[in-house]
Amino acid sequence: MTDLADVTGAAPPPIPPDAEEGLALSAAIGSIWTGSRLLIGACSFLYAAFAFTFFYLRSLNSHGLWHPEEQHPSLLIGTSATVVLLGAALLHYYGVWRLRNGLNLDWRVAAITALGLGVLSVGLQVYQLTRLNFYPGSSGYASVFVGWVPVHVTLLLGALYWLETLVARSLRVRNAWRGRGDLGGAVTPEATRLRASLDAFNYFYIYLALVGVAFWFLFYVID
Amino acid sequence: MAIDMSNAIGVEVPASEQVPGAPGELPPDRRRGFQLPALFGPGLLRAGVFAVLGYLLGHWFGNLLASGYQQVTNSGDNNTSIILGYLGGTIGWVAGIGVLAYPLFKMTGKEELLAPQRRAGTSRYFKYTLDHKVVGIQYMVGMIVYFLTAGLLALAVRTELLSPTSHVFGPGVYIEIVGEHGTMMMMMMTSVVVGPFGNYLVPLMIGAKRMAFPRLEALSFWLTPAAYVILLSSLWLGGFPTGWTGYATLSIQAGQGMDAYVVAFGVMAVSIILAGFNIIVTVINLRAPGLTWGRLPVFVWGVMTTSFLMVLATPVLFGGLYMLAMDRTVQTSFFTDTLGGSSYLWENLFWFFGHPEVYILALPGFAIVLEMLPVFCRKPIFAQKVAIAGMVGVSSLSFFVWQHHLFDSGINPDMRPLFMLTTELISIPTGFIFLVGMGTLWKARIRLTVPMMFCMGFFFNFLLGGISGVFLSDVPADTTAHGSFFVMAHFHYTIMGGLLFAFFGGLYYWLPKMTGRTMNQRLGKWNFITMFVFFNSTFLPLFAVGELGQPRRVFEYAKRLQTLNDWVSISAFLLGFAILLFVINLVWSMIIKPVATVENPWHSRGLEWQTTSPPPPGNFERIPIVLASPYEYGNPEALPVSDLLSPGRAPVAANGANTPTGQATTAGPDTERTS
Amino acid sequence: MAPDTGRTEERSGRADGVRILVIWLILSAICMPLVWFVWGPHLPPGGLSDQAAGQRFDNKVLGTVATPVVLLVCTFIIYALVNWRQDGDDIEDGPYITNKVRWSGWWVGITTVTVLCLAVFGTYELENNNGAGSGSGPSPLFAASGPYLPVQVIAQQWRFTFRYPTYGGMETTSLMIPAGQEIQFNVTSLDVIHSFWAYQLGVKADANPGVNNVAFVKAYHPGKFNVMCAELCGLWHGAMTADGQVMTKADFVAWANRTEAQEAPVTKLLPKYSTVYAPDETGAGGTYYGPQYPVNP
Amino acid sequence: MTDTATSASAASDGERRPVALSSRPLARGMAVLGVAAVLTGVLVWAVFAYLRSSVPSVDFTKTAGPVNLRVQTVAAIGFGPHPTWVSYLVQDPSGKWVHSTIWQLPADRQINVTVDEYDSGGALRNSLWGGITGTLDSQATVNGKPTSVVDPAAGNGIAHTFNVPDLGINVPLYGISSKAKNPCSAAPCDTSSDHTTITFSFHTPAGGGDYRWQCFVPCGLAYLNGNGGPMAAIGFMSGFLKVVA
Repeated sequence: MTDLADVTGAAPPPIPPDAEEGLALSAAIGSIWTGSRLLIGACSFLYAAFAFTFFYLRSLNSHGLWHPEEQHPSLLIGTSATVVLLGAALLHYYGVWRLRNGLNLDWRVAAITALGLGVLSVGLQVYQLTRLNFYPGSSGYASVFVGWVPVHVTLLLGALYWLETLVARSLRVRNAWRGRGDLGGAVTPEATRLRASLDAFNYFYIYLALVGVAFWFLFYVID
Repeated sequence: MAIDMSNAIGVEVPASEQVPGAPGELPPDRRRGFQLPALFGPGLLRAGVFAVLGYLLGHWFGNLLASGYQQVTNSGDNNTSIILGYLGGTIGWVAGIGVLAYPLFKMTGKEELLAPQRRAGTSRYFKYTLDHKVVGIQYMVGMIVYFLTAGLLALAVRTELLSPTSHVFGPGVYIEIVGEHGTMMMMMMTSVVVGPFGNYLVPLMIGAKRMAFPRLEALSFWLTPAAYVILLSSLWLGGFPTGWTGYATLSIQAGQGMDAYVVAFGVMAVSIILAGFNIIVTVINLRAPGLTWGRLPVFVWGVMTTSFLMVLATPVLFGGLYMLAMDRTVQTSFFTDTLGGSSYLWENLFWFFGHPEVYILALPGFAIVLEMLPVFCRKPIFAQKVAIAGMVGVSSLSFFVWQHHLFDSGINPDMRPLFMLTTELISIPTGFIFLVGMGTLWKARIRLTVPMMFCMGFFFNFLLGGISGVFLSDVPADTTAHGSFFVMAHFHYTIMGGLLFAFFGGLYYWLPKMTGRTMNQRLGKWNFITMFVFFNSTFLPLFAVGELGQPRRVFEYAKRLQTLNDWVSISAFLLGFAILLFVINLVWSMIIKPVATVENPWHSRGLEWQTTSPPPPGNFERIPIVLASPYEYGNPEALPVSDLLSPGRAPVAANGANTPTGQATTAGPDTERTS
Repeated sequence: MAPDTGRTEERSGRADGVRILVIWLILSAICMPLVWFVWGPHLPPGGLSDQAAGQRFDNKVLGTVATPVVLLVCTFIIYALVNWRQDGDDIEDGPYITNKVRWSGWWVGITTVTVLCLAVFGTYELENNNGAGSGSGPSPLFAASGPYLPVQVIAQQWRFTFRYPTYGGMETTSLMIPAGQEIQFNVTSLDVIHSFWAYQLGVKADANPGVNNVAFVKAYHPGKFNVMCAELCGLWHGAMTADGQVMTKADFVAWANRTEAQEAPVTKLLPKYSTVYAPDETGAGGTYYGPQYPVNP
Repeated sequence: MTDTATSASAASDGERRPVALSSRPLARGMAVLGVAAVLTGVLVWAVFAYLRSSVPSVDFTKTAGPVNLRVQTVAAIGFGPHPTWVSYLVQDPSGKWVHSTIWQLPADRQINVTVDEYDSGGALRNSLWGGITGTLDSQATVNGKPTSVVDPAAGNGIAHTFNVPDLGINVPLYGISSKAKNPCSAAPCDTSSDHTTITFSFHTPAGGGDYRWQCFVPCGLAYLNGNGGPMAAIGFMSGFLKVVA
């Protein structure tokens, strides 16, 4: 990138082809980093649209129909889905930390568990949608709830797909990298890139879990 | 989305660049078993078939889900099946073109290390490809087609308005046409610069061999034809009555044509987000060594600030469209006040996107014009930092002005002074662009080539557009102007007079780069003159029409305004001919009788001109080291822009790009080179 | 180039600058009074009401301020295109000027001051009656100075009707108002978003379902005005117009009393006057939402 | 990229070296473009022809003297792309029922309208439209009884209205009972089905012009506010009186 930024004066020697490889690698890692943060930014605006909707309709309370008392999604299922997702994200975060310490197996177990828990969280949220005691248009609250859950579930499924590709890849290269530190320690460009992707995913998963917690507050505490 | 997040892995390394079998590296996975007969291979044919199948499947599923709804039985309109059909069709389309193969393949844990076969010839332009230059050309052709379609619809609008009382189309079809025109122009043209020029030129200008996420880039293009077809198909479902703003609750009341609006805009929103995302990541990470932020061309700055708006503002629109779709299918009540919703909600969500959107449409125009000015003034860009500050300022302020669209709506009336202030503040950074433009013109050595003419046209048009905006930002003056033809004239001045003039200028400027062929300059001059004259003759009277009391989107109007309206309509038809002149020039110069360009025809210092026209597959023989700003005209001490100009290369670029003061070189094709 | 080109550049630059300045000043001196004195009094939306006159004043001020800006840019560009061209095949570089901090500073300073002045001016105008013609929501900051006549504007697809709560709640299809009295328009909609635009009165207020959007006007003298819908509301948006008339106070009272008596049989059918009308009040709805919902708009 | 340049400029001049172009047969390019242009033209023509095609207008200007207009409103049209939509129909001068709402009328003439109303009634969104205006004597006869106001909340309620804003005409059409034993199921209905008959007369203006008319009952069932679907489509619940001078 800009390592050679301060070249001044006479033209420096051209970049040799093998240095280009290094440039490409650092660019790829940088891209994954930037991309994941940007993804979080874009998703935040999407979620913000729903948070805005929540507070806007709540403050307007048109025709007194923001949230009639009796309309409640199941607190038990909602809380479970949120907690499961948060747990999965934290577990994965922990797994990545262990991976940095060279404990590849720990990460694999954590990642596969996080994948399973993520699927469970999706399942719970979808199940909750089928168990509502109100119709989608019964109130402002009902609309925001019924509208938000599929969005969260879809983004979550995207994240789970990402995690699945990481796990699948790591399992496939396990034998080839064994003895050279495996995923956590191998110094090949591909391992570096895979770790970058893993870090990026880690942030995104935690982000989704935290969004889940935030909206849990909106839906069950503030309501 | 996450789909492409980890793919920066060496997929795009051109085969020639690959260093196989670095010690300890894994052997590349070969994609065996994926070879299908040509008919079923990825391509337009398969995409078309899949799209139809996807539509039918989605439609069937929607019917299955919703046929029991009372609402569906009574109205005969099943919105669920239409929306799912369109979504299925879109997925089928991108699957057919070959987008989904890699993400699915990735799920197995394999990694595709080989670049897909490089396809030569014209056929690659009809395929899913990872070459940013091919995507750029695809975007360019697509955008021109979308623009012409929407332009024809505009002529239909003006045809109806020839008479205040008798009707060519009638009120229903007229509103459909207005909606189609507006929506197509606003949503498709969002990518009019970022799509073609952003994708094609940004890697060339930053000295990169590729974009950061080539698959997302290709996907972002291949979504646009889907959005285009879906939007047009609305006409067969009775169109949508809401115009491009899609105000609820009219949009919930509307028939099935509205579903096409929702899905098409949603698909385009995804495309916009992906395109912007890719550009930002590319600019941040793939710049060549030595390309500091200070040396980054203004065009790249402009495209990048635009991209930030695209990535951050569009999700809000997407959320709004999704809520609209939910209201229309599963019957939530986001926008229905009697059930706890509010029609204000849509106005807020839509304009929170909508106002950044109009700057998404303005900023690339600034970028193109400021990029071309130094070349044709033979001077450094004046106060480059001010220019950048202007663009960054415009884009960040644009998030805080949206309620000026709602001054009369009754939303937060006590906030109006604030939004009046922010709106007027935004003219400060916009003024920077004029400062930079005028500073660059100061004592310049102007070559009045066709692109330069479009630049000058841009400044004039955008000046009027911007000044008229001040009337709209002032609440009392806005009371009359709001919702009238005045607004309509205002944003046509900024978007058509601004963005599209810049786009046309950009085409004349960069087509030689992109195709190796040069546009006919004589036709180009006539194209500019007619376009400039008839553009102003079309839209200048509309300011008056609006202030004299003609609301927007009406099929009938006061008889006293007929003369003005007829004048406008006739000018609009002539403007149509002016644009036809461009199409003729394009087809003639690019296809029928191509004239090869000389390399670097404009004698630009820009990095994009330091390679052949069109550039080879990897853009540059090697990654360049950037040594100086591209705008160092007239500086005898300036280094060449990059180390590519070392011995062994033809001297043309060096000579033209870095002419020492006073030294004369021969000019490019701007001096009448018709053969 | 000769070694002292820098100095000559500087000097000829100064000459160019002075020339542009002079041309610009002369043009502005000619055009600004023209805009203010000749064009200004004829600017829309006219002078039928206090609010319309206020808007015309704003248009006049903004037009006069905008004139020198347009002239400056146009003068500069035309001057540049005429004087700083290079023709022929030779390409010659211009002077190496990357920035002139003083210019940039002045530019930024002047534009900022202008813009802030305009914002202050706009705010002042808004808070002082001239903005009263635009819809200000259910609880407007602006308050009528004296007794005012409330008139409700009901928009529905695709007609405006007008209700006079002080005249027995009668409803009419054309809008009559007295001159010389403050009128409070209560604008609401029965279905989608419309916008009530009384062009010559300088009134525009969106009609939103379930919202009472208030605008004020005070007409100076009798005259006709047009009412139009300014927000796309569907099929007949373009034809959604109504006639309006400002009458003398005496004429108005006579008209209102006559109409109230005439319309009494129909007025009886109307729901009680209210700032908004929900569809379930009359039972008329489209049953878009199913029977499981409390109301069926 | 080794093809010979087609450009005439000298390739030997390094400084003005043209980019090599692949030579392509001109004829083929022209043919492709020609076909593309023709296809585009046909497509554009088809789209605009489709958009132009609208409801046919029924001509009543040929008859001398007062024009007798016989109209019916039905609960469901029963055919075409929207069989469930409510609609107006009109009997053309030859006595055939036509699904059209664009009626061409002579200027400055009395028009006697008879409406056979086959739809059940209900409430009005704005009860103002219960009053009868703009007709001769501001009256209409409902099932033979002269009436000047129809209460939407009483009896069967109002099924539709015939409202011409620019002529000041408003006639509410009293509905049939929602429990009617013999409702009409498909248009055109004949008078053996349950219906109400409303007659009224109005005078067309002397000058020509197009006067829009519409219904003000939220009868676009299952559309928000009842104003979508048939209410927002010419040919069903709104149309034009084309007055020909």
